[in-house]
Parts: sequence; structure tokens; C-alpha cells
Amino acid sequence: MLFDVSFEVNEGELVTLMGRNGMGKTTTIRAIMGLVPPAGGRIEIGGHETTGFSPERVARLGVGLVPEGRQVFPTLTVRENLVATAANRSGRSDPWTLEKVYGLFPRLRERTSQIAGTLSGGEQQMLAVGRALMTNPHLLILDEATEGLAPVIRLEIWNCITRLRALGQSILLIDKNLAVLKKLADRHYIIEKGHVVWSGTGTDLTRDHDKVHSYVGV
Amino acid sequence: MRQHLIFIAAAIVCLSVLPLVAEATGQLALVGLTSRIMIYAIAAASLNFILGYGGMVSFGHAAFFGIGNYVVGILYFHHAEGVPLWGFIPGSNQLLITLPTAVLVAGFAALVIGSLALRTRGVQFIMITLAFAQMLYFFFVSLKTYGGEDGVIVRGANDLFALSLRDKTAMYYVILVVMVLFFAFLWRVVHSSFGTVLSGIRQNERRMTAMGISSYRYKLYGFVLAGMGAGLAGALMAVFMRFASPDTLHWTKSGELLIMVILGGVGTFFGPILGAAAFLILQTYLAAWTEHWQLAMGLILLGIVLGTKGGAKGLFDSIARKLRTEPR
Amino acid sequence: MLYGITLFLLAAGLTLIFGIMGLINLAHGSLYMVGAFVGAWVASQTGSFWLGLPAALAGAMLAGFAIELGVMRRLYARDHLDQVLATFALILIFNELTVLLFGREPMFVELPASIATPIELLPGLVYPPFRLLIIAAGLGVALGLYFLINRTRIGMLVRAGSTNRDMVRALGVDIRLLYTMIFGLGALLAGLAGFMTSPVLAVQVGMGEQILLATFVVVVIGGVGSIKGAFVAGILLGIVDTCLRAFLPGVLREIMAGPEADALGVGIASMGIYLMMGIVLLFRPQGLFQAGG
Amino acid sequence: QEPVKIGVITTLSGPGGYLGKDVRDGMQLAINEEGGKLGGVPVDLIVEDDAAKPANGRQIAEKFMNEQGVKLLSGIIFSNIAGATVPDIVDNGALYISANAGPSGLAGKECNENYFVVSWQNDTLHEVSGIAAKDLGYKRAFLLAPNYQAGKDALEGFKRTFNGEIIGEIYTQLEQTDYSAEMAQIRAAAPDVVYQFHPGGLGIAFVRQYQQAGLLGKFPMVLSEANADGVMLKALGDAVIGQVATSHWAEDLDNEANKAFVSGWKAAYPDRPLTTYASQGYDTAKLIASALKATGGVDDIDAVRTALRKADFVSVRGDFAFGPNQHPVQDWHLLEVVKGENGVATTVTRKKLAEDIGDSYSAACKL
Amino acid sequence: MNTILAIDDLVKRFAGLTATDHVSLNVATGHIHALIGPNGAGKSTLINLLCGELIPNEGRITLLGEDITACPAAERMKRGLARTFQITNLLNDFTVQQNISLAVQARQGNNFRILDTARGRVSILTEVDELLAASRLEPRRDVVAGNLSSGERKQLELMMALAGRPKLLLLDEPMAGLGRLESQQMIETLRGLRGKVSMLLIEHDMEAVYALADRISVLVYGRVILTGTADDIRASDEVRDAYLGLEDELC
Ligand SMILES: Nc1ncnc2c1ncn2[C@@H]1O[C@H](COP(=O)(O)OP(=O)(O)OP(=O)(O)O)[C@@H](O)[C@H]1O
Ligand SMILES: Nc1ncnc2c1ncn2[C@@H]1O[C@H](COP(=O)(O)OP(=O)(O)OP(=O)(O)O)[C@@H](O)[C@H]1O
Ligand SMILES: CC(C)C[C@H](N)C(=O)O
Ligand SMILES: [Mg+2]
Ligand SMILES: [Mg+2]
Repeated sequence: MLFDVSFEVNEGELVTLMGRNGMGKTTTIRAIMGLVPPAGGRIEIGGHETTGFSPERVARLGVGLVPEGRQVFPTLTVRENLVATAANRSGRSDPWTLEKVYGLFPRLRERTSQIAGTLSGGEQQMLAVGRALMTNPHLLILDEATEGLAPVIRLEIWNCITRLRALGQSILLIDKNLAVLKKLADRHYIIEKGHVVWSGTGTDLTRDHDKVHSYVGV
Repeated sequence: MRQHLIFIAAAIVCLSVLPLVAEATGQLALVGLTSRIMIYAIAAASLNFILGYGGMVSFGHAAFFGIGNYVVGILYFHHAEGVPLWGFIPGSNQLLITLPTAVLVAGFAALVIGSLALRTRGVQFIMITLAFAQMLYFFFVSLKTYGGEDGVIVRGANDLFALSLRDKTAMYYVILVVMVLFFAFLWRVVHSSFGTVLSGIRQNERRMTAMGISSYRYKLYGFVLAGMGAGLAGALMAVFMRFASPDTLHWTKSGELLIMVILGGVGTFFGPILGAAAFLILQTYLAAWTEHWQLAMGLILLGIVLGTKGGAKGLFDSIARKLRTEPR
Repeated sequence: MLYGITLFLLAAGLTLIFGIMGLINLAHGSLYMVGAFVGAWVASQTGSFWLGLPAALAGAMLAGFAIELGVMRRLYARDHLDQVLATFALILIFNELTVLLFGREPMFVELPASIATPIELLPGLVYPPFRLLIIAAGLGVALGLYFLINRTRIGMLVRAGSTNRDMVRALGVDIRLLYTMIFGLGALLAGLAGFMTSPVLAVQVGMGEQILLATFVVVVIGGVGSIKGAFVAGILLGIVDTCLRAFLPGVLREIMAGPEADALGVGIASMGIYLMMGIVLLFRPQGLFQAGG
Repeated sequence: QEPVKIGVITTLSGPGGYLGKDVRDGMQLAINEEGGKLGGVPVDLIVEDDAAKPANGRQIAEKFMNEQGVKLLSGIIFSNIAGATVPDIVDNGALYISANAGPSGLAGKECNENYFVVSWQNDTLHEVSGIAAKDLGYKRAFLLAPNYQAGKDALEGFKRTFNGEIIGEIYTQLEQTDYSAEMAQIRAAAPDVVYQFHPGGLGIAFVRQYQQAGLLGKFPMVLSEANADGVMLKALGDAVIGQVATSHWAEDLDNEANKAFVSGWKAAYPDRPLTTYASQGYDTAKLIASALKATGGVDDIDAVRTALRKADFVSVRGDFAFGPNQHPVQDWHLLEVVKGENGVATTVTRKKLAEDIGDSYSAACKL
Repeated sequence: MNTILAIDDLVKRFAGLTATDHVSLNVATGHIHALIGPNGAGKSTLINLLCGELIPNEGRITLLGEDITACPAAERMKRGLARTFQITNLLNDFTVQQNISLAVQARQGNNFRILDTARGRVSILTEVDELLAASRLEPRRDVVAGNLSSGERKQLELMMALAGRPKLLLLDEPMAGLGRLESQQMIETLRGLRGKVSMLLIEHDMEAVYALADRISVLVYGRVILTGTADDIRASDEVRDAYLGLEDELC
């Protein structure tokens, strides 16, 4: 599916992947995570080559994933979802804890012992974000993490991402909210049919408005 | 499709001349073996119909196989004894009576069992079908009149008009004809409106409900049809073996049918034939070859599962693919 | 009671493997057999019952590891029915290997006198210490597993892995190692059950299949994935089965002729556990205790 | 000369597996003694496992007869398999010589000129046990047997001769492993004697649980040979020492043929305990040898049948003749289980219980 | 103005939570009625109650003047209801074409026939071809649904719902997971249906809601706190606090 995708995320950077539906964004992420084998090419994380690594090895290098479609563990409770895979991979002095995640998403605290499979769509999305945060990753990957969230929560997440970034967290983001991305991100890549067809900063984005428009719409 | 038809016609021709060939080469047991394969193919195909097309994993399919089996046995018993069942149902040894009766009784049993079992799904469905089958097993085992554990011997076999089916070759052709008809019928069902709906239900019941299909009734209908198919096979088996035994309802028989289906490739139309053939041929020849045939059988089955996707059908397909793509 | 506890131990192992990891392992009974044979063999070679125990546990666990590494691991991503076929093949293989290694004759384990001689618990209530030991072991396992599954991260991860392996891995957990271990633990419990029954039942080829079905029934009645359920259902089934067989023919004989009553009694008694399962499932489709609920 | 094929349908897998193995090895032992021949005629044993399922027995028989042209069959262990399989064999004109199963259904009205039993008619063993129990002065008996043909024959046989009061009669399941319910009933009934028939692994489990329930000291048992074979004794160890058993054969029977058989077996299988099943297999082979010696082959079935009827061989059990239904007329003994040398339980023959008796069905057989 | 759907005092309780708390709501014939509210407010639950997947504890549902509160799920579809799922629910082994044709077949009936051929039902095929031709999935018609991207799956969801020719369409977040371009296309599609099909639309994408909705109801903690036009919603402080937030809060 992917033909030729090259990009990089530097330490402390917030980078976005954009592109229409079915253009290979998620597939790119899955390849990075080791969930699908790349047909060729090279993946490097924190200076280690990770091509061909198993997902758990990639994750342990400090990559935290909020996958497309939530993928919470449906038979575990909210709390269990959060603590089961918790870790402090980046060795932060003030790591994300259960309390902090509940602080970010009070709704989750209310539903702490509910079986995750019965949560509402948005609640599940919050849980997926919280779960990734609880691994305290070096690089946080969010694949449409604001899908299905109420505007007020979406704002909350953007705020959170801004704060994280201020703390030096590296982030790779997929989202359709162009307006916000433009404000937040350092750099953008646009994927079209498995190729990177455009890349640049937020200012480039405004400059190449027409071209970008043709790829992702307004 | 055309290729398919040619292949099917060729297979039927081969099967038709098999007894002659067997006689000429002295491989008489081949006729018996093939008869059993065909009977099990019917039973396995009926299971595959609900399992592969309808997504209902029944672990109690032997119940209907066994009921068909016993209907023939019991009818023969009363025929031989000359005493009607419950004082008013006369016995019979006429295939044209026993076979349809077996199919109907099995279908009725499937209606009763299915209407209860289909209230559950998943593992619970597997287990509840097993439960019903086991209850029937113990029911037949405790029927002293019909031999209990020992079953009923159909010593004189059944007749088709004046033709005695004790003759293995005659029986072989009867089985062959029934099997061809059965598979033709099944082909129609699978590709019918009903078959398509059933296949949709297998994939996503919730979606089907959202389209206005109340899955329960469709599943029940499929379950009954499959029960009738198994009953047909069980009845043929009783005539062929001239024996009705509780073994045919035992959970290991349900297991064997399931293995045949999986071995042949779940949800593939001709898979059950392949599966039944592979299973019975392996069993027969390995057992003749070594006392430790189970080891060999186990290793072969394991090799098939691990080495292929989708059972014997998958194996054949991948071989065929290899042959085709091999550079000339 | 013994039957009930045996069923529970087997069901506990099966709950781990089937109920929680979500694998269909028909060869669970084979692990029970392996435990019984290895334990019986070591006990008879060394003359010590107590040496047989660790051998049985280790034997079953190693067999479990072998199954997981050699077979199951390749089938996680596949249809459940492939697991049925593969583990059916394993039953055949284990049975025949046991015949080759140990012969067809049933084996035997002698109980040490210290735990065989009945003691008087209360005036009038004599009970062999062996049975007490078994009950204690059953309770211990029940509590330990309950804690492991519901209160530890290992338990959470195993449960998570059964619904979404990839996601667990993508969050940094080596689910493969974890699954091998838990499979081994389930096997070990089967081995424990096997060894425990070896002084009571005949240790023989095919002993696994006879009890396998009842074990599945226990797991399903109890509620798939629930240790509490397996415990309750195991004991319940043991008692119901025993009571039916003990009293039903007698009751029936009051109302009909002897031989008919016996035949019918035996028939209904054998149906007992299936009848019970049928009824439970019709009224509580998820079993007595719903896992996680 | 082309070897004569002997088709052995027997149970090799599952809890009854060792029974079939012993029958087969007993036959093979006799053949090996003659260097691959019986009665001077080369023979070939073809063995197949019926897995204790009647339908399999029928299938194998059909295969043997139709495909392999076998005319001489033997080996079936369990009566329900015999009941389903033998009629087919004899209807086909082949000979069936039973080395173990002797169901009542085939002994009387349904007897057949092509069907011989070398072991014993099922009921007879238990009739003898009934006599033994009566002789020992027991009045109130509790009976147990698995719910299948041989189990029913067993209890019928015992009741026929016991004459005392039957205070309990239980049919267990063939697949049963746990007998605690039965133990409770026995305890409640408090009989003088318990008579149970549980072949193979069933019996080991039964007796062991009997012991563990603390019944062994309280209620004596009379065992039949099916519950006191060498394998069982080895497995049960001390539990059964002191119990009495009835049998048509025992390891210590004092005759030349038996001594040769016992030492032959021990030389061939030093680690395997001897069972009645092995002796029956051995005798069956010897009977076949006697017939083959007279006929030189199986081309003329009628001649073979006539020769078989003469029973012109020396049985390891001593006197042997066929009754009118071609079932044995033989002696029966009372055995006691004792601790043998090196501490292993073994049986010693105490006395002869019956001499030259046939079975209860022969009268009904019109051959 | 006609009411196609009337909800009266509907209550649904889960263990320890009232997900639907005495909800009353009317959807007018031909209208697009949007339902918004914070996550977990009970919107999907309401749809599930309307579809018959959940049984309400109290209250009444009236569709086209008939009480359907006790109607089984499948029966409601026959009476003119159709839905899309928040998390897509398709027949993953079937192709796009087969998915749609089964939806058409389900509506047309005669599904207990075992001796006809499903593929021989010409009326189905023509209808499916028409539907496909009018959609963006035409080039993907022979792709198996399981292999579609999430956006394509959403579109297929809608097509299958439409294949049932519903009178009232229940849409649970149809834009979620769609790209910008696709969202805009979806808005166009739905706008095109306005007047032909009444809709109850759940959506967090306010752009879409404002663009489409005739009326908007706001659900918070299971309760309808406001029903009105887009302007009413924009003007409400309560709605802003509970749901919309302040755009300029972003720092
Ligand atoms: N398992 C698969 N087999 C075949 N094709 C696949 C598979 N998974 C995805 N695809 C195809 O790969 C392409 C890229 O999919 P991907 O999910 O990466 O897109 P995306 O950019 O994330 O789109 P969206 O915005 O809809 O999430 C799509 O055309 C999809 O149909
Ligand atoms: N089976 C259940 N058991 C317990 N609580 C449940 C169950 N199903 C739903 N809930 C709870 O009911 C509430 C309403 O859920 P619902 O899915 O209707 O929300 P929603 O409004 O659709 O939210 P979203 O916008 O996030 O999709 C949620 O808090 C959810 O956790
Ligand atoms: C093992 C034997 C004692 C069995 C018995 N003879 C039967 O016919 O089944
Ligand atoms: Mg994507
Ligand atoms: Mg929702």
C-alpha cells in the first residue's frame, strides 16, 4: 500500500501527517510500530534502527500510540485499561499518573470501574489517549485522536498537547483539524496514495494554500 | 463456472465407474470406503452449511446424524419384530419410507433443539448444542428395547423396491445418487436469497438486524435444514452399516464431523467432501499400516493446520497455485 | 467432592487458557494425563509420592510450553476452528506418545500412609487427610488465581491480550512471553489435577478425554473466564453428578420396575451435567458468574 | 505356501487398551513359538484397533473379509462390539473365534456354526462367582457392573446362582471414573458381600476408591478374574490382598502347557504382568493351530470348522471341550490374592469351584 | 408540520447511571434534526433505544403515529427506520457491491426462498448499480469491505442505510473519521437527501451540524437541556459551557 514515505520527527517537535481518507496515514503509523512489515526502507527511533522490530520493542523505546478507532481493551475496566500497560518510558520526574489522567478527563474518573467496551465512543477515545499518556512516551503518536470528541474536550486535548510540547514531548499527529494544526505544529507532511507529496512548516502551508487545498480540502 | 461443471461431471463419472474398477483390481474395500466418505460428506456438508455459511458452530451435529441412524434402526426393528411402534406406527425396511422419515424426524428434532439453542451464541451455543446431543445420546443409551449401549442391528438391511441394499454395490450407487442430489440441492440453497442472508448473518448479525433481518428465524431455518441433511446421512449410514448405534450420537462423532469440516476448509462448498475423504482415508490406511496410527494421524493433521490456511482445500489450492506459477 | 475439586482444577487451568486467553485447547485433558503419567512414573521409580508431585507439575508445564511454542503461537491470528483441529491432533499425538513411553497398562500411585489413613476430625466424622489436602489445594488455587487474574497487571494484560493482541504489544508488553507463561500455568494446574487423582483413578491413556468435556461444561456453567464461576460450578457439578447417580435410581425404583428404573436412572444421571448446563444457559446465557462483572 | 491371514479386531486404545494388547501378544506368542506358523501352516496376524466402538468393529471386519480375503477372525474384547460385529462375519461365511467376549446374545438362540468362543461365555464366570459367594456364606449381596452387554450378563449370571438376597444393583457408566456415589450407596446398604464387574481401568479406579472410602475392610468383595488380572493386581498393590476371585485360568495352574506358556511369556515380556487375556489369546492360537494342522489351510471352511469343533489342543487352563453351542466346557477355580515374592500381589489357586461346566445358554442353541 | 418520530419521557438506566433521563423529543417530517451533547451524554444510547437494540425502562417511542416501543429491532427497520453506526459495522467478507445488494435484498423481502438465486434477482442488481453509480465508492465496488479505509467504511455505512429506503435515518457521527474533503462531500450528500428522508443526526463536527440541521437538541447527562435553531444554540451559555467550549481558549 505504501510506496515511498520519508519523514522525520525531531526531538521535541510536533509533526503532522495529513492526507485524504485511505491515503496511507494509518498504514505508515502501523509500519513505524512494527505492526505491519514495511516492504522496504528504514525506520529509526532515537538513533536506533528499528526496522523489523516487534511492536513491543518499538513501544519500549518510548513510542506511545493512540490508534485509529480507539481500540481500548473492551473487557477491562477503565482503570485497568489505564494501569495495565503503564510505565515511565521517558523517565520523567513528574510522570503521568492515574490521577493526572483523571484530572485531564474527569469523565473517566466518573466511569472508573465501568467495562471499557460499554463506554460511549468519546469516552473510549479519552481512554485511548489516557492509556498512551500513561506509558510516558518519548514520542507520542496520535492517529485521529480527537475523532468523536465533543468540541470542549477536543479543546482540552489541544491544550494538553500544547503543554506537552512545551515540556519537550515529541509528537506525531494525524488529524483533520487543519486550523488547529496550523497553529500547533512545527512541520507538516501530506501523504497521497502512499507517497509524501508535500512537506513544510505552518507558514509554508499558508503559502502553498492552493496546492494543499487540492490534497486535503479546506 | 464452466470449469466447475466439467470438473463435477468428471468426478461423478469417476465415482460411477469406481465399483467396476475396484472389482477389476481387487480393491473391494474401496467401494465401502468411498461409500462411507460420501455419507460423511453429506453430514459434514450439512454442518458446514450452518458453520461455514451461517456462523453457527454446532458441537452437537451428531445428534441429527444419530437420529437419522436410529430412525432406520427402529423402523427396521419393528419391521422385523412385526410389532408396531407404540402400537400404531408400523416398521419398515423400504428405503423410500425410512429415508424420508429419518430426514423429517431429524428436522423436527433440529427445530426443537435449534429453537432453544439459538437463544445463545458463541461458546455458549457450542456448548448448548453439545448438551442437547449428549442428552440424546444418553437417552438412546437407556432405551433397553433398542439395545441400549449396543445399538440395533439391521440384520436384513433395507430394500429399495425389490432390490436388497445388502448388496454393497447397489448401496454404493444409492449413496452416490443421494449425495449428488444433496449437493445439487445444497448448491441451490447456498446461492439462494436465503443462503445470502445467512452468510450475512454469519459476518455481522447486528448489521443484519439493522437492515431489518431478524436473524433468529433465519438461523433456525438453516439449523433445521442442516439437521435434515445430517439425518439423511445418518439414515444412509444405518442402511449401509446395517447397524444403528449410540456411537453415532456421541460427542466424539460431532467432533469428527467438525474436524472433517475444518479439514476440508470451513465455508467452502466442496470442502466437506475433501475433509471427509482426507479424514477417512487417513484413518483407514494409517490404522491398517500401524498400531500407532493415531500418532501418524495427529502429526499429519497438525502439519495440515500449521502448514496451510483453510484446511485441505487450502492445501490443494496452494499446491495448485505453486504448480501454476512454477516457471515452465 | 474429589471429583468436584478435580473438575475445578482442570477448569481453572482451562479458564486461563480458554476463558481468558481465548484459546480453544482440546488437549487440556492430555495435559492432565501427562501430569498423571509423569507423576505416577516418578513416584513409582523413586518410591516417593512427594517426588511425584513436582515431577507431575513440571512435566505438564513443559508439555504446556511445548504446545504453546510449537502450535498455539502460530494460530493466534487464525480462526478458532483451526485451534480445534490442531489440538484435536495433539490429543492423538499425546495419547500415542504416552502409549509408546509408558505402555497401555494403567499405572498406579501408592498414597503414603501418613495421608491415606483416615483421621477423626470430629467425633464420628472420619476423613482421609489426602482429601483434606486436595480440598486445601483447590481452595488455595482458587484464591491465588482469583487474585492473579483480577488484581494483578499480569491478569489485566492477559485479559487485554485476548481481545487485542496487537494493541497490547504496541503498548510495550511482550504478550508472547506472557502467553507462554500463562499457558504453562494452565497446564501446570491440569498436571496437578492429574497427579492428584492418580492415587484414586486409574492412570491410563484416554483419561483426559473422559474428563475434558465435563471440564468445558464447568467452565461454561461458571461463566467463561470467571475463576469464581469455575470453582462454584466445579463443586456444584461434582455434587449434582454424585447425588443423581446415588439417589435417582432409588427414587425411580419406587415408581417403576427395577431394571427399567436402573436403566432410566443411569441415563438421566449421566445427562445430569448437560441438563444442568442447558438450563443454566437458557436462563443465564453468560453462565452463573459473568467474568469481570 | 501363502500365509493364512488371521484378522484380529481388538481394542488397543483407551482404558481397555491393554486387554487387546494382551490378547494379541498371547496369540503372537504361540505363533512365534512355532516360528511364524500355527499347526505347521504359516500365518499372518493382521491387527486393527476398534477403539472400543461397535461401528469400528463392523467396519474393520468388513475390510478384513472383503479386501484382504480373511476367513478367520478373532480378537474382539468387548461384548457390545462382538454383538455388533460377529453376526456380519458369520453371515459372510467366515469363522469367528472369540478370545474374550462371549455375550449371551450370541450363545443361545442366535448361536452360529461359524462362531466359537475359546474364553468363556460371559455369564458363566459370574455364575461361578455366585457359587463362590454362596459357598462363603454370604447372604446379602450388592451388585455393580457397567451398563453394557457384558455388565448385564455379569449380574444376570451372578444372580442365577447366588440365591441370596440382592440388596442393591447398580449399572455404572462405561466412561465413569468417579464412583463416590456408588460408594455412598454401598455404605448405606451395608451388604455382606459386594460383587462388581469392572474390566480394565474401570476396575482399578473402582477398587481403589472402594479402599479409600474405607469400605475394603468393612464389606468383603468377591472378584472375578476380570477384576483380578495381572495388570490390575500390579496397579492395586496391597489393596486387594486377601480378596478372593474366580477364574478359569491362573498363572499357577499346574499343567505342562501352562508352565510353558508362563515361562514363554516371561521370556518375551519380562516386565509385563500376565493376564487371563494373554492366556486366552494364546489358547485361541493353539486352537487355530490344531485346526490348521488337520486341514493345512483355510480353503475348505467346513473342514476347518469341523476340526475346530474337536478342540484338539492342550489348553493352558487344563480340561477344555466345546459344548453344543461351541462355547467352552471347562473347570473353574477359586483364587486368593496374596503378597507374592518381591511384595507384588499375585493370585494362588485355592480350590476347584466347578468342574467341566458349560454355559446356561447352550440348551437354547440348535446347531 | 408533521411529526415522524415522537419520543415521550424515555428513560434508560444502566447500573448506577441514567443514560437517558426522561427524554422527550419530536422529529419533524423532512427535517434534519441534530442531536449534540458532551461525550457520554446518552446520544448513542438514544439511537439504540430507537432502533430496538436496547429496551427502555420507561417511556414511549412513536414512529409515523404508531407506538413501536415494544417492537423488535428488525421490525422497526421494516417500518421505515435505518441507522448508521458510530463504530462502523459492515459485512467484512463481502465486497462493497455485495454489502449494498444484501441491504437492498433485505428490504425487498422473499428472503426465505432457498431455491432461487440471489444473483439472479435483477431488480436488486439494477438498484445497487444505481446507488453505486451515484456514489464515490463506484471504483471500489469489488473491494472487500474489511479492506476499506475508515473513511470509505463510513460512506458504505450510509449507503447501506439508504438502500433500505428509510423514512427516518438515524445517523451516529457520520463525519467521524472522515477527512476534510470527505466530510464536505458527506455534508453534500446529506443535504441532497434533505426533504426526501428525515434524519436524526448525531455529530460532534459543529461545522456539519450548523450546515445541515433544521433543529438542534442538546443532550447533557441524559437530559435534553435545549432544543432550537443553530442560533439559539450559539447563543446559549449553558451549551457553550457544557459542550462547545470557547474556541479562543486554545493557547
Ligand atoms: N489489510 C489491508 N489489506 C488491503 N488493503 C488495505 C488493508 N488495510 C488498509 N488497506 C488499504 O490501504 C490504504 C491506506 O489505508 P490507511 O488506513 O493507511 O489510510 P488512512 O490514510 O489512514 O485513511 P483514513 O483517513 O481513512 O484513516 C486504503 O486504501 C486501504 O483500503
Ligand atoms: N452497557 C452499559 N453499561 C453501563 N453504562 C453504559 C452502558 N452503555 C453505555 N453506558 C454509559 O452510558 C453513557 C451514555 O453513553 P452513549 O454511548 O449514549 O454516549 P454518547 O452520548 O453517544 O457519547 P459519545 O459522544 O461519546 O459517543 C456513557 O457514560 C456510557 O459509559
Ligand atoms: C474385558 C472383558 C472381561 C469384557 C467382557 N468379556 C466383555 O465381553 O465385554
Ligand atoms: Mg487512518
Ligand atoms: Mg456515541
